[in-house]
Amino acid sequence: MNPPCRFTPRHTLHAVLLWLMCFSALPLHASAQSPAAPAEARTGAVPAAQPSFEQLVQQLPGGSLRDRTATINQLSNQRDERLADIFNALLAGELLADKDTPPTIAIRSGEQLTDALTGTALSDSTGLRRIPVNNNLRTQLRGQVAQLHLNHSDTDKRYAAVQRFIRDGVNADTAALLHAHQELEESDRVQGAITTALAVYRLQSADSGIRQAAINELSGSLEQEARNALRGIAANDADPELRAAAAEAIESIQGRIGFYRFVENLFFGLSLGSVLLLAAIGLAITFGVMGVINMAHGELIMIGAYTTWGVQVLFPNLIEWSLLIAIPAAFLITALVGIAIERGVIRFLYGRPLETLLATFGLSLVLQQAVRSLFSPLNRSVSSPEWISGTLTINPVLSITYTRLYILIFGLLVFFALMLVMKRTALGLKVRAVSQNRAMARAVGVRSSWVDALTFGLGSGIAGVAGVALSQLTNVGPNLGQAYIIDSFMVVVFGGVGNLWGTLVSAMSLGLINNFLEPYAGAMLAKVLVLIMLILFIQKKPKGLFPQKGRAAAD
Amino acid sequence: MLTQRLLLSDRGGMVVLGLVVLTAILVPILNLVVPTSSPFYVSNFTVALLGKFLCFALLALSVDLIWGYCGILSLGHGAFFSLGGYGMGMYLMRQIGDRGVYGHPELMDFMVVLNWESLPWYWQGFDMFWFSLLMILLVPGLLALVFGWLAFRSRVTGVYFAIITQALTYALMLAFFRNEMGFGGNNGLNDFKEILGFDLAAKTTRVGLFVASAIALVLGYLACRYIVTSRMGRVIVSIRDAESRTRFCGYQVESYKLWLFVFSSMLAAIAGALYVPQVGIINPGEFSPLNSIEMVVWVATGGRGTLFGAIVGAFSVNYAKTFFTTFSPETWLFILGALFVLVTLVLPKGIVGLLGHVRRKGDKS
Amino acid sequence: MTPLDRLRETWRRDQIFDFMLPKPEFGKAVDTSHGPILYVEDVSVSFDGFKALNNLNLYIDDGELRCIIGPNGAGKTTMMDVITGKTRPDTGSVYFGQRIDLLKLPEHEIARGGIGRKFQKPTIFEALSVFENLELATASDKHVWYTLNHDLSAEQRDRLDEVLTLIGLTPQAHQDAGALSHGQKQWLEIGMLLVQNPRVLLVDEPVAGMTGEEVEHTARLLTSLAGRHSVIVVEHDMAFVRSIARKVTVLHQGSVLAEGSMDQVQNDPRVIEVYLGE
Amino acid sequence: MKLKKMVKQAGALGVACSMALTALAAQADTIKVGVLHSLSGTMAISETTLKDTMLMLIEEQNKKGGLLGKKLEPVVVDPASNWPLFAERTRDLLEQHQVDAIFGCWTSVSRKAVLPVIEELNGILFYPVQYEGEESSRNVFYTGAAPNQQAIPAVDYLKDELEIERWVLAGTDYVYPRTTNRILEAYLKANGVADEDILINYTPFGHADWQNIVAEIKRFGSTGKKTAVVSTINGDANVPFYRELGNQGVSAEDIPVIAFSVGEEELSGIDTAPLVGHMAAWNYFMSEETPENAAFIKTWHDFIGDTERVTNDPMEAHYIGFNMWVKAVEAAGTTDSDKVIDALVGVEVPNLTGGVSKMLPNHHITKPVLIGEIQNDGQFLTVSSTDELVPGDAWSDYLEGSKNLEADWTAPINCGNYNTASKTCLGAQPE
Repeated sequence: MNPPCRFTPRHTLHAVLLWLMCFSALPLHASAQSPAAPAEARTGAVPAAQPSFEQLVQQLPGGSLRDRTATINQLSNQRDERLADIFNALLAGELLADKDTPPTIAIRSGEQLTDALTGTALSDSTGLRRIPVNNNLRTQLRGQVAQLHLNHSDTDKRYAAVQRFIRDGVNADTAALLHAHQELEESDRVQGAITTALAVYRLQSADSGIRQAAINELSGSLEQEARNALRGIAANDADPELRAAAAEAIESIQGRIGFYRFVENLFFGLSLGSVLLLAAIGLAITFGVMGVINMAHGELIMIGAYTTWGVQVLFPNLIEWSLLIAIPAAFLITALVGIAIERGVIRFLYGRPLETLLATFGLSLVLQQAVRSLFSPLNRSVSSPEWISGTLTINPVLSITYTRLYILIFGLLVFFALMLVMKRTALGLKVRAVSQNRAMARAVGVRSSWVDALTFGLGSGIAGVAGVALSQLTNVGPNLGQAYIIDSFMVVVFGGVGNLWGTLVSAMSLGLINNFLEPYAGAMLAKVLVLIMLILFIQKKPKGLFPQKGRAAAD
Repeated sequence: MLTQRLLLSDRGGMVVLGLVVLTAILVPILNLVVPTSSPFYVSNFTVALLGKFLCFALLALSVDLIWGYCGILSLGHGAFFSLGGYGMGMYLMRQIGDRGVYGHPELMDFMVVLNWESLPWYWQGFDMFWFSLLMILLVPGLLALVFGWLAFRSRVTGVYFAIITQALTYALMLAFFRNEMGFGGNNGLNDFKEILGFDLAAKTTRVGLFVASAIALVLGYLACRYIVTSRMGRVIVSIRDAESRTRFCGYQVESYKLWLFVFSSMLAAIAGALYVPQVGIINPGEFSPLNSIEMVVWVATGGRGTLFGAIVGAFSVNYAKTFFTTFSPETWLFILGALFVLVTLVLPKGIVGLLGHVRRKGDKS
Repeated sequence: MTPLDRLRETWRRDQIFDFMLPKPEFGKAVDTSHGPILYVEDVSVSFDGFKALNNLNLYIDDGELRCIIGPNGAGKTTMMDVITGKTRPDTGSVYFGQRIDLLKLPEHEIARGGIGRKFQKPTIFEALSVFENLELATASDKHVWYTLNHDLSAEQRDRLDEVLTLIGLTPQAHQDAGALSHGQKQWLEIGMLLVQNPRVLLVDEPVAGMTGEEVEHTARLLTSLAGRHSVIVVEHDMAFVRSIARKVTVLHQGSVLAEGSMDQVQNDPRVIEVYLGE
Repeated sequence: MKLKKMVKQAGALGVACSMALTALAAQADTIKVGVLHSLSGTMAISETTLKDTMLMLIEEQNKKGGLLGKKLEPVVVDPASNWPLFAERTRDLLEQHQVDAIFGCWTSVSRKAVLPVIEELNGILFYPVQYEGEESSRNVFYTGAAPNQQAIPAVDYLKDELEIERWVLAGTDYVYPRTTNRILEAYLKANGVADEDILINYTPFGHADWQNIVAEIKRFGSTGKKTAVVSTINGDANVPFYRELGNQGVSAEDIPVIAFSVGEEELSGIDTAPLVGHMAAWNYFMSEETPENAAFIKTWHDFIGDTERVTNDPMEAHYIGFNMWVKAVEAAGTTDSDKVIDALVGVEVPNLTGGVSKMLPNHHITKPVLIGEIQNDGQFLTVSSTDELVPGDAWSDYLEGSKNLEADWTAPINCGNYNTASKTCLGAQPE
């Protein structure tokens, strides 16, 4: 709790805003002591005559960040329906101003500009520059906006608002406000949050009975503030059995948290696994089925990632769709590259896997340098569409990020699609025929050269698709491929060459192992340990988890 | 008899060896005796460069022995090379003594930065040259022994062997990057002062190292020659060509592979040990899988299965590298990459094979 | 067999652990006191489901020349694989003489022990010269250090030259083996068997792709070998088999269909059925 | 016998090449400046720009009529991100090309590799990147920030302005983060931060899977105390790190991240959306509104022919270093190393942020320290800057080993690591 807030005047809703204002003005007080605050003098003393809303808004662009803070505080006193839009715009960096006096303040939404004050549409954006905001301002603004969001139609917004209340600490006024709101709130999630908020508030009550009740209410809650509040009680409450009760409550909460943390780890592991799967699955075809050591596999992934970037550059206003466009595009491009490689180099090297290793490694170098020369050695910025970013909040301690979730699903989809191709389609049949007995397959009229090209194309194409997914997680740069090639080979070999299921299992298990080792061993050592474990395993079972049986595999 | 077997019987080898000996004699003279003004003066830079190439040539020999003759593609030789290097590096570090920036009598500077109290146990003994030499040979040898024993016993061959050796190198790289390992992390070991009491910055020391590398190369070559011309050598070749048949001839293929692997790993380690004092730094980057693959390409380019081919390859590729990275850096990777592809596609016997081919043509006409 | 069974095994009172057995000593003559030098009993091998050998029983007497015939997939090659240790059977036992359990030995020891094998398609070391091929095969200490430091002894060389003349490749002695004709390769491989001085020779289709008089030559060679060595010949070429055969065994679907002299076997209805088919 | 000829030719070529180089070095009617930045390999991503910067600066200087009446001639070599190669190339520059000064290196390890060669051949190296300190060589001039010019002011800002109470020190596992974090840890403890309020975490180069660590940071920051991340994460690992932060909903308001290795150039390769509001501490921002900076940016854009290209801190460092060198050479009236080295100490040149930087006796320079918040246009919004320039300190006062070490290359001390307690110069002195 922040000392100055105790002395704020009390008039219900109005007071809330004031209270928030002085809370958010706190950095000023803090810096008041520090010499490095020349602006302080001006901002400290609020002018006697309250300036009008318009004037305040027009003050926004001018002056230092500190002035801006003050201005916003004053603005928040004014109850004006334009406030929400202006604050939101400011927050999103969409609030513009030009250098005239008084300046035109404009809100940009997508393409069109509207005057923040008059609400009239503006034609030209010349001279309009963004009004910069820093963290303090953002924190402050979010506080304000949260206020305005408590009655927002979007549940998440309302939830966030309540969260904000809890975070900023609940007092009599906010409690009243929340009480008032709780009646009309229909979402359980928000309901729960509000209950917690109120309970946290009641923990401060003088009456130990009420505190007791509050503790009981909170003992189920996973909100971190609830925990902190309880800790406070457990540590220093006058009443010993309350302390005990609080401690107990914390215990029970910790237990549940432990479980959710495990679930979280599980998910992390699987999602890492899915990345490995995506990276390796193309290799499972080229290496596993065709016996080609394709060291350029990583670079094919890279090309896929660059395709995503290319798509976003070509269609800058289709960012939302860019991934969906990129997937087929990447597949085609890398597949073509793959076929070119197969026709140009690999087809001369069948049955000489070690040579393919060397040749394709050479190719990987060429591809890397080519990308460096074409797109410069700098990384390329690939932006994520709205729908893929953000988190799926299951409860305060367990939330799953959409990106990972989608990639996990995507990886599995690709896998099963590939399964289908290999098991059900004519191509798959021919591929398996050729891979088992080239001569025989030819004899029964399979155009093996054609099949080889297609198979390699397929494998490469999938690598490209993996690239699209990876572009959402990591850098898109010339070195992208290098990072994944060795892991991919490990996955394929571990899973058993020529066995797609094996690849799936090994990718997932490697992901999990790595993830459960990490907290104890640290990221670096974990990787090393996994590698060593793999090496030993391959020594033990050279053919991997699911070896191919039969005479053919005997030697 | 032996000379006949080791030298006279292969002319290419004699030529290459001759050239090596020639440089080993000429370069020191041209560097030390000839005045810097003279056009025949060989600069320290060139000495250092050639010295480096000599080490690489020795390394290439070790790769060729195991790959060219026994058909085992090891991508782990970068690791053995680096381990040897680290062994020598540790010795050189210990020689710094209290002349480190913090003037600590015993600890390396990076240990002082990490607030370590005492020297870790595995740094003990490296202040003695003989011990260091021993370790330079033993550590990689032991690693090769254990690793090879496991791998060959369970008949891990060809591609699988290549991949797990690569994994080994990779794992070692990551491990050595860790600062807790006590090998200086990413910075590795550097800022060496002297070796066996000789100032490393001195011209004569550098020339001495150069000559040492040349001698090492010659001896290494003769050793390899001895092996490949012995009956063991023929067994090895037959393992390469028809492993199971060799078994039915009553040879325990595994042990042959194992011993060869260990020997070649030690050869690589020696190369590393000579390399480090000449370049003045060893760091985990040397473990990177790329290096291991690159050395295979030296051999492939020179001509696998002929020892002098390996030397020729090491020299020519590295010479090209120096040349291009100086005059047109951008194109180097293209060239190297193209080299990989060309050699595997059209020059399976490498430069030497090409020359031999040309010569045979010449003889016919 | 499940781990539990394996455990039970060890509990059996009459259990004999490997380390208790005397290490087979090949230096001494193999104990053939009861006649047969090779016992193959109830051997079964299956590759995921497909039974390559099915309770195969086969006894080879010391010094006999045995021909083994049978349609493709009868399990001839698999049988050889089992004897030479390339394939481990699921069940059954293979004994060399009275004492030596071949199933417990790795290939190279079996080979050293005196069981030589010639493959279906000639596998010789093309990169080496004829002489070197024979040198490799020659019976002598085959440990790493020895081979590193010793060349062949005088008598081994003599034996080698002897074999060279026997297989008629003395003129090509220092050619690359890769350059030989098909028939010559076949002989070279037989030669490589001989220099091993094996007690048992397993010869897989020795005359495939040979010209008429090469075939005769080979026939003479093999017959001459019988007596000193036990020879097992697997062959399709009936004429050839008749020309050398004393005792013939017919394999079918991984087990012995018939056994006896050539004539008996040929008149055996089951055999006729198998060969002439439906 | 063709073989013999071929090998001979190769040898001859080699000798010829090296002779050609020596010959080339012989005619010295120009002043040669060595540029030692990786143009290929992993470091090319950062170092190529610095090569261009140097070429630009030299070109500009030549427009002004060169130096001492002679034209400046850049000699560019490519160490290919390979550390031993850095040493080799340095020897090449100093012996074959006889350059009078070298501007180069980025990573600490490359500098360490070059150090012995530079000292042996008594060259001059200007090192433009912020680094961990704990070093001062007579032949090296450190124009990048020392820890007390970047890390410590950054922490002060967080501590005083944002009232941070819990600290995550996350870094890539190599010497710069290790040392910096060690210094910060000591500093924080000295400022009464409890052990359990400091979380130190190291990750491998190019670490891509940050789920666990970010989750851990979240938990660490969920105790009610305000938490911040001080990131010394290097290059490629940053993108996945910030993305993960964004995805797990860690906003700059909840847990701000302040980075020491994320500049405009890095940002230009990142989708800045998840980064907005996070901070970086540098001695220069492209967004600084000073005439010098405006001019510099213009020259840069004209030179590189691309107005999209950004400028960053190490570029400014080279700008300062180069001007200092020019000034010193003019003052000394010669390019002779010893004279120039002596002349350099005390030289003052304007930096791009409106101040005047000075070369100190410890071969580090004075710089302003700026804290900036990342904006969604990939630029920084300066939220705090020191009033005076901060003098670079070679030896941190917060490390056991270097507490009482000082560097002073002026008489009478003339020592890179002078122990003020024992009044002795430790380690090997370059005589």
